[in-house]
This record gives sequence, structure tokens and C-alpha cells, in this order.
Amino acid sequence: MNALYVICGLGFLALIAEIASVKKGLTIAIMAGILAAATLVLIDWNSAIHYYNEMLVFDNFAIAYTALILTIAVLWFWMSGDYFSGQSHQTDRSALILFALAGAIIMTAFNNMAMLFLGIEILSISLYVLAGSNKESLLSNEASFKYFLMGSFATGFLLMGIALVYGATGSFDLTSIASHISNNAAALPGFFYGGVIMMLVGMTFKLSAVPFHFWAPDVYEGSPVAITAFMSTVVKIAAIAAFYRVFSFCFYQIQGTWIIILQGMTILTLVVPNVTAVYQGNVKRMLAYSSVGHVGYILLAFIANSPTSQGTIFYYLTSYSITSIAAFCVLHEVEKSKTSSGFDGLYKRNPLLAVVMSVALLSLAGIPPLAGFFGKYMVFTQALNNGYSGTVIIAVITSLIGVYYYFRVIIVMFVKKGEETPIQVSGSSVILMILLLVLILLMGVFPDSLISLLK
Amino acid sequence: MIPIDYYIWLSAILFSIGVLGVLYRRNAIIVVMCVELMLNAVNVLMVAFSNYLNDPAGQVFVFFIMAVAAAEVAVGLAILMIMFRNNRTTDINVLNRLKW
Amino acid sequence: MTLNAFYFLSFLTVLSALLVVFSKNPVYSALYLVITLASLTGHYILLNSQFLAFVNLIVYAGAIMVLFLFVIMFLNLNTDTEPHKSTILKFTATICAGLLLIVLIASLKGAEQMAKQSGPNRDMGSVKNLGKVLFTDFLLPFEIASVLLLVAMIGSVMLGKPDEPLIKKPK
Amino acid sequence: MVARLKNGKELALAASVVELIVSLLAISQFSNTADPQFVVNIPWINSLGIRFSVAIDGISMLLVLLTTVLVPFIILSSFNSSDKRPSSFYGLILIMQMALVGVFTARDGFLFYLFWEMALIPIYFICLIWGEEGSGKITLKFFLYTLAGSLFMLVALVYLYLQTPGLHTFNIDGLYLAGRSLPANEQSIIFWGMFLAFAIKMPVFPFHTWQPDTYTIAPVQGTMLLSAIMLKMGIYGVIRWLIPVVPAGVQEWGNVAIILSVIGIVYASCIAIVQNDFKRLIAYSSIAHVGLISAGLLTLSKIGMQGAMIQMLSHGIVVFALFYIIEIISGRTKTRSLSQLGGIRNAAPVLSSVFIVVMLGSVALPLTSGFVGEFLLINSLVQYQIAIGSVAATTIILGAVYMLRTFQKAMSGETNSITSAFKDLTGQEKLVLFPIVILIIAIGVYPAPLLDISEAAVDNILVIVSDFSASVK
Amino acid sequence: MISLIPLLPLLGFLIISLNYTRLSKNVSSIIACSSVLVSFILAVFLFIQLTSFPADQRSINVSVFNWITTGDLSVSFSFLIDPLSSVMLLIITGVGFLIHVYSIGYMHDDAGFNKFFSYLNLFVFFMLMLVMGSNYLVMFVGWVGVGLCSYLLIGFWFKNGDYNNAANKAFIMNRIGDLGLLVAMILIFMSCGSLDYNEVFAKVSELDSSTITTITILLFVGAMGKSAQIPLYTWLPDAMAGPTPVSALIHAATMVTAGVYMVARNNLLYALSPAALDLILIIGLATALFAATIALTQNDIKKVLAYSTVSQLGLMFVALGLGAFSSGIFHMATHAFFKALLFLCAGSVIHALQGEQDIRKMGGLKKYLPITYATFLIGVLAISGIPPFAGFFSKDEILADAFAHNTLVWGIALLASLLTVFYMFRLLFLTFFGNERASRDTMHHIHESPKSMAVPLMVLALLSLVGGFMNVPATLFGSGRLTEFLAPVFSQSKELLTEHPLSHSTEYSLMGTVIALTVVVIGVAYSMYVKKNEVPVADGARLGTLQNLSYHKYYVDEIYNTLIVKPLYWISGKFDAVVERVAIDGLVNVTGTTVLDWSKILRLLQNGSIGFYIFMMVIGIVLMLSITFIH
Repeated sequence: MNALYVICGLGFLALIAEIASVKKGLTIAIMAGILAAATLVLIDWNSAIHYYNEMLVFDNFAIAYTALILTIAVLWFWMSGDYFSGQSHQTDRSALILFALAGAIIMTAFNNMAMLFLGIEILSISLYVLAGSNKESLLSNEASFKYFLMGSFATGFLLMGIALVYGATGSFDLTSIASHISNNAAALPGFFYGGVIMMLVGMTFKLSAVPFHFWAPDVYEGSPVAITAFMSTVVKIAAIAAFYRVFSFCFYQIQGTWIIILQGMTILTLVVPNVTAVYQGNVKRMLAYSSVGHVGYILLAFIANSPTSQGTIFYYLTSYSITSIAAFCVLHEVEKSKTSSGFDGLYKRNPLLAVVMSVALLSLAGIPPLAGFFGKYMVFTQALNNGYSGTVIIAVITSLIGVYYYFRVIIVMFVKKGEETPIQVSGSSVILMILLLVLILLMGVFPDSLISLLK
Repeated sequence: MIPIDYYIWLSAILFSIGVLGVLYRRNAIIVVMCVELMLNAVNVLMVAFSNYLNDPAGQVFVFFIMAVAAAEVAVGLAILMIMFRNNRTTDINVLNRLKW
Repeated sequence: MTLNAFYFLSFLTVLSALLVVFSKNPVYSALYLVITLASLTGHYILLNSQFLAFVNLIVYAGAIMVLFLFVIMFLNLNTDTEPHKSTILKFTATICAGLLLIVLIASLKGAEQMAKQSGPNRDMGSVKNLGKVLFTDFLLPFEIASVLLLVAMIGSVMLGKPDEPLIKKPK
Repeated sequence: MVARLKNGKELALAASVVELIVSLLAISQFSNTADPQFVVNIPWINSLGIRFSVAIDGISMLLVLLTTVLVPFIILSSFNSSDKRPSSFYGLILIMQMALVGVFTARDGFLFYLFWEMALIPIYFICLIWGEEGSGKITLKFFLYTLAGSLFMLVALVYLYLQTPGLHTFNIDGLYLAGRSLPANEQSIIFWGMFLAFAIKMPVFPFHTWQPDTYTIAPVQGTMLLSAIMLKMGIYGVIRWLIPVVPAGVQEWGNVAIILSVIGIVYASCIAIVQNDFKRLIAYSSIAHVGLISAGLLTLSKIGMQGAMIQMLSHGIVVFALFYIIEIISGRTKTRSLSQLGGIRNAAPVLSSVFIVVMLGSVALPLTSGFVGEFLLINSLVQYQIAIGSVAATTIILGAVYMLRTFQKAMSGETNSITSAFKDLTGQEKLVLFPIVILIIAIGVYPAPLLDISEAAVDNILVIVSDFSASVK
Repeated sequence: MISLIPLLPLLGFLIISLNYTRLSKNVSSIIACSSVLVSFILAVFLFIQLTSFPADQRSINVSVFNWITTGDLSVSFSFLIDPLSSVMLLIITGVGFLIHVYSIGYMHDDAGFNKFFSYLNLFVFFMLMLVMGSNYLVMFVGWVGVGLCSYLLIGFWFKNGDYNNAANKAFIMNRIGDLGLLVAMILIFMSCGSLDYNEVFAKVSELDSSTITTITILLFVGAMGKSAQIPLYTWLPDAMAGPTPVSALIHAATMVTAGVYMVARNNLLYALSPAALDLILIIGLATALFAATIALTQNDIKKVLAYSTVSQLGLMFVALGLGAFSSGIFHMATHAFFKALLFLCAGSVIHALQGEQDIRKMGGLKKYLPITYATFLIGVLAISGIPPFAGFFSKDEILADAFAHNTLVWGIALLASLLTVFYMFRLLFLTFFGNERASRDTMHHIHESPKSMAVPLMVLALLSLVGGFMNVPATLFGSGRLTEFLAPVFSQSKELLTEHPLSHSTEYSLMGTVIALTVVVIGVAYSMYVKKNEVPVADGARLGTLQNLSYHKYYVDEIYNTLIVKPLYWISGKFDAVVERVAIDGLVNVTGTTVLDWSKILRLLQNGSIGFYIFMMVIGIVLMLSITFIH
């Protein structure tokens, strides 16, 4: 909760900075503030405090996800410093990002449908704007509008679901809903299940699970790289946290009604984006598809007995996010260099970028001993343990397909001849990339600490 | 007293009309309006339930929905303006530079 | 009596909603939407939620619709600028929405066996009552909603305001 | 046993020599019993039942020895390579060595898998970055193909892991027990899951098509690593992680695997006969040799297993030398096409003599290293089934056919414009090749010490299998 | 001491090959010759030692080290000296030494002089391993090793493509034989649990006859390859590509007789398998006759001798097939003398004519090369079986055995040996008699061979003259010393095989018949090639059908080429081009391209149109709701 205050406060501060014209060092101040918020949230570990009439519950789940979101946010700010500095609307952008973070934190900690709804909307509305923040770019514009239109369409379904669930259970409070379900398991009206499915639609839209993923590749491609990175990391974490809260904490008892749908969606989410990504020439768009594909693995862990998969999902998200940040960091640097050949022969132009990108891609592909491997490994174990052998085989095949498209980028970087002009990378980016590299390796070599955290 | 399922049907019909509109029209503004229709379908259902359950929380929720709707419309129309500025049209199908 | 009113209002709502969708002229669509909203206000009154009814009228029909109309006027949209959709698309759209409706109706059953919670409470929809709930139970969402509106404001301004020059041109 | 150094070739050479010395020290302290020795067993990922558990028994010892002996030579062999190799190249080789040693010593299923994959990464990059034109597509195919196999192995391992009682464990003994307690049909599924990985790595017909292309385009050090050491991972996997884990599966399907391997012998030999690319030819010959090893191994006889062990060493050494000779020849003539070569024997008698010895090792002439293994393997196969054994034994004819053809085309005859200015071996090349030649003959003449090392460990595995069959009956 | 016998040539090989650029020709020839000579002396000592033992104890077993030990397989590197191997040792080292000495002169001007001697030494080493090994595996070492040396020496002049082909052919055909031997060995190990001769022979009587037959036939396949029997004989004539001393040593005196040795070594097994013996007999007869008919029309001096060798080897196998193992060994020994002599003489002729090998371009060399002529004549007489030359005794023994067994066998064997007489005299007459057909230039340079060549010729001639006396049969008032000496080796099989003793009178009449016929044939040859001065027609001229067949070696090479070699290449090519690239790799690639194709299709879903996206979403929602509804 304190973290939420700090983040919102930072948001206002950023707005005031506009008026006070204190733009220099704003990003660093924000990073420091986020770090402080992260510390504040971690202090409450194991306390599970309920705030404001059960509106928010900062249990360990929420704390872990909030801390993760904040950590990734710090890394993100570090990476995308030049998305702010020297750009127009610097403070507006910072404030929007911060409020989006606030929305994300709400999404991890809500205990009331109202908070869920507001959290999602704060996050979404900020992102609609941020996706279009590159106003001259037609693509950014298009991405923004697509995201907005489809997002609000999906919101309609989410709301419809909330309304129906409310009608059936008489409450917006997750705890009461859950207890109502367990008390009246037999007497729930039919429309309640309809409501649950509609909520499923609304939430899986945010997750970008197939068939509600169509926005994702387009929006990711069109948005500025920094925002794409933000969407595929922070937003994804928040969406999954919210999804987990609703469907594992609240609707777990009626799993029978939605699990089969989710299984179907899982398989589709594994297959469709991974297969589609194979034919992509654009690294950013490829990463977008891959990001959608990774949701499939998380969903696989989720459908395989969600209460025990907390640790798995958290680890997967952590490794995925850190790796993605690394990948986007390189992408950002490459796009900044404004050379036509993109990733071609990157190894010759800047070995560090190529190595970091390779490690990131290897991790995303799930090659040991990197972070991504353990994520996938635990997902597979989880699923196998719960009898999802067939789905695991599909997941194995899709991750092979994944290797194919990730490695095409690697090949291009190392083998293809491109421009020879070296790419200059600023010192802070170098430090960041090395830090991320170390993190990816460390998480791969010593995964135990993170796994046991949420066991 | 009007049975609750009437309201559910009404809401369902209204919601479907909203969806129909989103699918049917290509004019972005109308599409946004149709989304508003969907939200209103939810509103009416929410109020009905609230009344039926004798619980004011439902009605309070409707306030939030309205607030969000207003915010969405504001932002959406702003985006739409930029889009019109860039494309000179509000046809949503013109927006397909991002694909494949 | 109330049932008749309900039928009438429902008829009006659905008809005007359909007209929103099918009107060629965006201005008409917007106006039909106003009618829809107005009839929904009627529903709210029927449902004994007077405050909400007025808020609905003011916020939706008043504020939001004006915004829509303003944009439509501003962009000078009319029947001529209206993009055309092919018949097949229209047909499939109708089929799709119809299917959705059927499925919705089919799955939203079970309300008839729900017991009414207790007699209508005259005060339930009153300003006082709602205010109490809003400022006690739903205080945090209320505050958060302000953040939401702030976000929308910043966003709209940011999108609407022209970019300041990135680097000041040297003289 | 683990080294990661990244500073230039001399340092890399030094590191690998140090490893060689360490492994020689290890072998001097090694007692020829079945027990795993030099055990390191520390907890690693507790929550998943994974321990960092490595140890060396006779089987591992031989392969560790092979790795540590060959890597210095491989590094040395690159020293006068025409294009300079940066230090990252050597770094990758050393990482590869670490992973290989890890594979051969791991006593934890997960650790095994981890090292298994880790070995793949450096070799992939070695082949990709320093490979010939068009390496991208081919190495990707290689990577995907082998990864596909190993992912199925991972699934099989995890499945076994989930069968272990209580808090699951990846410990080798736990997995052995878990595997053996499975019903026969499940064992068969596990068998295929794991055998696929091993078969692709070895590679066994018909899973071999990645191999000739990859060998051909890879830089020669990559080819050496791949063929001389890495394919032993597959064979080792069969010995350590297949036969004792799912004995029923092996009994059920071993026959099919043997037949595939034997088909591979004849098939690959035939293809080798018509190859014109020197490297590709040796690649196919490698498939043939490995087919014999895997077939002999799966007869589950002691002779077969011991033959496989000794043949692994021999094949590693011989194939290393062959590829090095190819590298020397193609480095000087800029071609690997046999039809363009010829008459090298006139100009380079030392090279051709060395080639003769290596060739003899390859065609398994008695008193060369190849013979001992091949004799034992064919022996086990004939005992298994005379028909299969006889078909497998045609390798001694077909091997002679393609190797002699190669020798004739490359070495004999009149010199031509390409080979007339051929220089004989330099001192550094001799430094690599002479020890190898001595090894080839030494192992052929006196293989007993090597056979003794693995004897007890092989027994151990066979006892597990026979106990299992006894318990079933 | 016993280990020294093979070790010395090996040392010789190592010293020469490791220093082959440094050693002068003299030094290396001295090292090579002396190593073999010392071996020979040692062998003689050994022989004397052996004869001093009582007959049933003439066997020395020496184990050097444990070679391969794993499981129940235990093979040591060990040597067995018994009468059989002792005789072989003497032949190998003795004839080997002579040929070494001869080579000093013959190869004197060759650039690969040192290499040649190192190979020769290596060959002697392997040949000694072959005959001395006390188990099958050590024999196999020698067996394959001599094949290798044969390969190296046939392809000695490696610049010539044909020579290389010949070398490859020899090696590969030998490999086919090796395969048989290898499988036989494994079967022996399977059924007897050991590879040691003594242990195997002790157990062999317990085995069922079908196993023994399989084993023996497979062993014989090995012998076919090594000893150039039908159908694996075609490499031997081609092997004449090697230097002539090689032909003498390897392809006449020693290596090719390894098959004979091996069958004799396994006499017990063969005695237990009449079927295998019959097979050997048939193959031997067929080879003897077949090769002899080919030799009739050949014009290359070495080719004639080569076919003659094949034919004589066939004759040896006839003896073995008849169960007359000692006769076979006896003929092998005498054949080693006279065939080595003939080859060396031929080498001398070739040397004198600067490499000319075609007998159509020789003639009248009698007066230019008197020593060569004389020794050659002795050789021819020996091979023709003119008493008292060596060949007479050995051949006669075989013919007698054949007659005792079956008249038809005798008839064919006799025919073959008469043909031998004819072509050998044809060779003699065409080379040394008649007109001088060589070019003037060649004749100008003609010279008798140097001493180093002449002395071995004379020694061998002497041996061919008197060699037969080591085993003069009782019929001719001898004591059959060789047979007696070898008896312990064959004692067990002797008991198993029934003998058909011939009366002395029958034997006398047989001898008489043979000698008479031989003289007639010589007369025919003399009239044709000396009186009428016939010279074989030039290549390409029309020949009679039979002549044509014989001249073209019955087209066997061509038949093999069409039936085996070409199909092998064809199928290999198809494997490579079709099965590998199209089928297997194609399948692999198709899995890849299928994903790509699907990717192309699936990305069309992402068509950029919001309307379409929402359509898909709605369809998804409808599906989801209906699934729940159905639930």
C-alpha cells in the first residue's frame, strides 16, 4: 500500500516537475523513488495487510508481484532513459508510466472487482496514450487506436462478467464471492457461469491469449520500443497477477466450467503465435509474437493445478521479464543507431549487443543453463505432474519452433553481412546490459532462491 | 415488480446490439459509440441487480463505470483526432499498416 | 403499469440502439444514442435509482454525447464520408451478433429461480445512501477513480497538445 | 575439472593441458572398481530435488580421458589455421570441454541434461561463426534437430523424476529405481523418448541427416569436437541413462534399434563410397562406425559394451586425426574435392604415412586401435544374431572400399597443378599427429589397461539389467 | 627366443621406416636382410630343437602378453611353435631372406628403395605372426597384416593409377575373405568359449556338425580370399603390378599359401566336416583347371606365372580337400621354391629388358642370360613334375591321393597339371628360344643380372632341384620325412578320415602315365613354339572362341564389374542422391517447411483489420459460451 502511495506521489511529483521545470534528473529521481517503493513493499513481507475495507490485500503474492513489477520498472526506466529525456512531454510520459505502474500494483493486490476494474483501466488508458506517444508516426498512431478500440471492447465483456457475477453472488468482494461459491455451490444460477466466462474473456484479452491476442503483435510493433518493452513485461506481469487472483483465488472451486476453455486457449496460445512468428522478418514483431507465445507456457502452468503453480509462474515471469528487458534493450540501441541493416552483422558492429541479444534469445528459447530454461522446465514438470502429457508435447514442439525463430536472429547477427559502422552504446546502457546478463545467468545457475520464495 | 430476467434479456440484447455495431460499422466514432452501448447494457444490468439484491454497491459500481467510460471516451476521441489528422479518415479498416 | 412502462422503455431502447447502428449519418447515430441513454434513464427510474438516473442523463447524454457530437461536427462527418462495408461483411456481422445474442440468452438463464432479497427499499437509490456507501466502503476506488480521470486528462492533453520542438534551434 | 578461460590461444592450451594433467592424476588414483569415485555431491536446487552430483566410474573415466586428451590437441590444431581465431573461439572450446566432462560425470539426471544442452551451445556458435558459407541454415538444422531429441529426453527424465517416491529426486539411483518400476509399455515410451535424443546425437540412421552437412561446414575444430567427443555423449547416454533405466524398454525395442544401427552401417558406408567431398566422406564413415557401436552396445552383452567403450576412444582419436589431415590438405590446396586432389604422396611422404596409419585405424586393421573395438562389437553382434552380425561385419569390407578409394584419390597418382607445391607436415602439425598415431597403435597393441578401467563399471550396469530380468521372471 | 623371430623383422621395419630419409640404401638393405637372416637362423635352431623332441611333444607355446581380456573373452598375444608352423617359418624366413637379397639388386635404382625394404620387413613380420600365432586372433593379425603389406607393395609405384586399382582390388577381395574368417572366429569363440587353438581343438568334437560346417566354410571363405581361389582369385593376376620380388615373395611363395596353412591348421575341424572338405576339393579343382586354361594364352610373363600360381594353389586345396594335409603342405613348400625361382627369373628377364614383360617381345634370350635361363629351366622342370625335381614328388603325391579318392578328381587334376606343363614350356620357349623379338635398342642394353640377384636364383634353383627329397614317398624308397615330421599336427584328423592306400604297382603306373603324358605335352609345346616358331598374335587380333575366352580370362573381371562393382556404386549413388537427400533429409526438411507453410497461413489471420480481429474475438466468445452452455 505504501508503495502505491509512493508511486502515485511520484506521479504527481512528475506533473509538478513540469510546472517547476525541473526536468533534469527526473528519471533518476523516479528510479530512486521506485526503488524506495520496492523496499517499502518488501518490508511487509508475510504480513498480509488488508486495506480500506478489503479493497486491497497485500499478501505475499501481491508483495512478490509488486516487488517484481517495481524491479522491472527500475530496469525499464534505466533502459529507456532517452524515451523521456530530451523528448517532448517528458513529464507527461513519466507521470503516465507511473500511474500505469500504480494500476499494475492495484492489479496485483485488489480484493474487489471495483479495484480490479479500475486498476485495469488506469493501466490500459495510460497505455493507450503511451502507445500513441510517438505522434508523428502513423504506426504508433495505429497501434494506439487499435489497442484502444479492442481494449475498450474487451472491457465491455469484463464488465458484463463482473455484473453477472455480482448478480449471482451479491458482492464485489473476492473473499465474499469465494465463500458464496463454496456455500452455494449447487444453487448458483446459470448466468453466473456465463459471467465467469465473460470475465475470462476480458482478462485473457489483457493477457493476449489466443483468440484475443490479435491486438498484441500489431500494438507491440507499432508502439515505441520502450513502450513495447513496458507492455511485454510490466503489463504482462500485472495482467497475469490479476488473472491469477481472480481465477485461482476466487473461481478455483468452479474450475470445471472454465478449465476446459482455458486448456483450449492454452494450446492455441502455444501454437498460433509461435508458428506465426516463424515467418517474421521484423525483430520487434517477432518479439511480440514470442511474448504472446510465452503466455501460453504460463497458462500451461496455470491450468496444471493453479494453487501449486504460483512459484512456477512467478519464476517464469521473472525470468521472462528480465530476459525481455535485455532483448528490448538491445533492440532499443539498434533502433537508436538508425542504420538500415538492423541486426545484420551486429556481432561485427558491437559484440556486446550481439552477445547480450544472443543470451537473451537463448534464454527466451529455453536453453540451459539460462533463466528461461528453468522457467520452461518447471512449467513442463508442473504440467506433467498433473497429467498434461499431451499438452507438454505440444509445448515442447512449440518451443522448438521458438528456437527456430530466435536463432534466425542470432544467425543474422553473427553471420549476415551488414553495415560495418560500429554502434556506440552509452556507458549506463553497457552497465545495464551486463547487469541483465549476469541476472539471466544467475537465475539460471541458482534458481532455487526464487523458486522457494513463493512455494 | 419486473422480473430480473427481463432486465438480463434487455441487457443481453443491448449488449449484442453494441457488439453488432462494432462489427457492422467502419466509422471509428460510431464504433466507439457502440462500445458505449455495451457499457450501458452493463450499467442497466448492474442497476437491476443492485435493486434486486437491495445492495447499493452495484449502483456505486455504475458510477465507476461511468467515470471510466468518460475517461475512455476522452482519450479515445483524442486518439481518434490524431488518427484523423494523419489519415483524413475515420475508417477503421484503413488502419492496416501493422499486419502479418 | 410498471411492466407496460418497462416494455415501452425497452422497445424504445432497443429500437434507438438499433438505429444507432444502422443510421447512415453519424450525427443521427449520436442522436439516437442520446435517445437510448434517455430511455435507459427511464429504466433507472423504474428501478428506483433516481440519483443514478440523473447522473446518467447528465454525464452520458450531457457530457459524453456532447463530446461525440463535437468530434463529429469537428471532423465534419456525414453520410457522404461514411465508409461502405460490403454486404457479406454486414451479413456476417449480423449473424455473429445474432449468434452472440442467442448464446448470451441461452447461458444467462437461472435468474428466474433467484429469490428476491427483500422488498424494494425506497431509500436504497437515494443520494444519501449512495454517498454513504461511496465514501465508506468504496472510498479507495473513489480516490483511485480520481487518478484514473487524471490519467485520462494527462493523456488527452498530451495527445492533443502539439509537440514542443525537441532541440531549440540555434540562432 | 572445470575451467573457463578466455584469454587467447596459449592460455586455452595451457588450461586444457592442465585439465589433461588433472585427469591423468585422477586416473593414477583411480581404482578399477565399479564404484563411482571422486564424488562431489552438494545440494543445488533443493526445492526441485536437484543436486550437483558428479563422480567418475570406469565408463566416465575413459570418456573424461578422451575429452581431456583430445581437447589440447584440438586447440593445438588450430594454431596455424589460415584464418586467425579470436580468443572467444577458445573460450567456447573450453566451455564445451567443461560441459562434456560434466555430461560424462553427472550423476544427477537434471545435471546430465543441463550439461548435455550446455555442450550444444558453444559448438553451435563455433560452427555458426567460424563455419563456412551457408553455416546459418545448416547449423540451425543441426541445433533444432538435436534439441528436439534432447527435449524429448527432458520430458522422459521429468516423467521418471515424477515417479520417484516422496520428495522427488533426480539422483541417478533414484531414477534407475523409478524407471525399472514402471510397467513395460511405459518403459517403452521412455525408451523412445530418450533413445531419440541419443540416436540423434550419435547419430543413428535415420536420424543422421544433420550430421554430414554440419561436419562439412563446421570449422575443423568444431568438426573434431562434434565427431571425436560430442557424439560419444549419445553413446554414453545409452550406457548410463538408457540401459539401466528402462531395461524392459531396451529389451522390447533394442532389436529395432540394433537393426536401425546396422542398416546405418551399410547405408552410410555405401554413401561414403560415392562422396567426393573429403569431409563429407569421413562424416558418413563416422555414421557407419557409430552405428556399429550402438548396435553392439544394445546387445547388452559385456563384450559389446566393452567393445563400445574401447571403440569410442578409438573412433575419437582416429576421426580427430582424419579431420586434422583433411584440414591440412584443404588448407594447402584450398579444396576438399577428392577429384581435384591426387599425388600428395609424392610431395608429402610423412603426411601420407600418417594418413595410412590413421586410415588403417579407421578400417580396423589389427594392431590398430580400431580393431579391438570392432572385433568385440562384431563379436557381440554375431552372438546376438548371426545374420545381423554378418551384415554389420560387412563394415570391414565397405570401410576398406571407401577408405582405400579416398587414399587413392587424394594421395596416390601423379601430382597435379593443385598438389604439386604441397608442403609436408610442419613441426607443429607433427606435434599433433605423431602422438595420435602412437596412440592409435598403442591402443591397438595393448588395450588391456583401458579395458580394465571400464570393466567393473560395465559389469555394474549389466548386473542391473540382469537383476531386472530376473525379477521380472 | 621365439618372440625374437617376428620381432626382428618388425625392428627392421621400424628402424628403416622411421629413418627412411636418413639411411643409405646399403645400410637399410643390410638391416632388412640381416633381420630376416637372423630370424631364419633362429627358425633353423627352433626346427632342430623341435626335431629333438619326441613326436608327441613337438609343440612350444609362448605367451607374450595379455592382449584383449574382457568378460569371458580372453586373448593373449602368444605364439605356438609346432612342426607345421616350424616348416612355415623356415619357408618364410628362408625364401624371404633370398628374396630380400635379390631385391637389393632388383630395386637398386628405385627411389623408394628404403620404403620397399621396410615394407618387406613388415610383411615378413606379419607373415610370421600369421603362422606363429597360437590363437585365431593372432593369426588374424598376421592374416590382415600381410594383406596390408600386399596392398602397400602392389601399389608400390603409386603414381600409376592401374597399380593403385590393383592394390585396392587385392585389399578389398582380401577383406571379403577376412570377413569370413572374422565371423568364423566369432562362431568358434561362441561355441568353444576360446580362441586358442589347443583349447578349441580340445572342445571341437563336442560340437554339432552343422556348426562345424558353418565355421569351416567361413574359414575357407577366408582362405579363398587370401589364396586366390574361385571366386576371389581375380586380384592375384592384377597384383603383378607390384615389383617382381614382391610377386615372388608374397604372391607366390608365402602370403597366398596362408589359406593352405590355415586350412591345414584347422585340419581337425575340416576332418569333422566332410561337406566342407568336398567344397574345398571342388573349389580347388575348379580353380586349378580354370586358371590353367587362362594361363595358356596370356602374354605377360608375370601374368602367366600368376595364373600358374592360382592353379597350383588350387592343386594344394585339392590335396587339402582330399584330407591329405601333409601333401598339401609339401606341395606348398616345393611350390614356394620353384615359383619364387620362376618369378625371380622372370624378374631377372624383366630387369635385363628394362621392364619389358610381354613375351611376344622376348625370345632368344638363352644366350644373353645364361644363368637366368638355366635356373628358369630348372623351375619349369620342377613345376612340370619331371623327376627328380621338387615338383615331381609333391605333385605326384597329390595325384596319387586324388586317384585313390576318385578317378574323376584325378583326371581333372592331371589335366590341370598337363596344361601347366604346356603353358610353362610355352613361356620358356617363347622367352628364351627362337628369334630375338625385342627391339634393337633393348637388346643393346641387355645384360645378365648382378650377383645379388643371381645368387638367390641359384640357391632357389638348387632347392627346386632337391627340395622334393625332403619327402620322398615310401614307394620311391624314401621315408616321407616331412610327412612324418608333420604327423603330430594331423594325427587327430588322420584318425577321423578314412585312407585309401594304393598299392605300389598302381602308384608306379600312375607315375609312369603322368611322366609320359608330360613328355608328350612338352613335345607338343616344343613343336609349336620352337619348331614352328609360333608367336602369339598381337592384341586385338581375331582369336578362336575358346582362345578368346581364355585370353580375356573368361571375362570374369568384367562380370564382377557388372554384377557387383557397378551395382554397388549405382545403389550408393542412389542412396546418396535419392534416399538420403530426398527421402530422409527431405522428410526432415518437410517438417521444417511445414511449419513455415503454416506460418505463412497463420500470419494471414493477422491481417491488420480491427474489424476482422473483433470478428475473431466474437467468434471465440461465442464458442466459449456455447461450450459452457453445453456443459
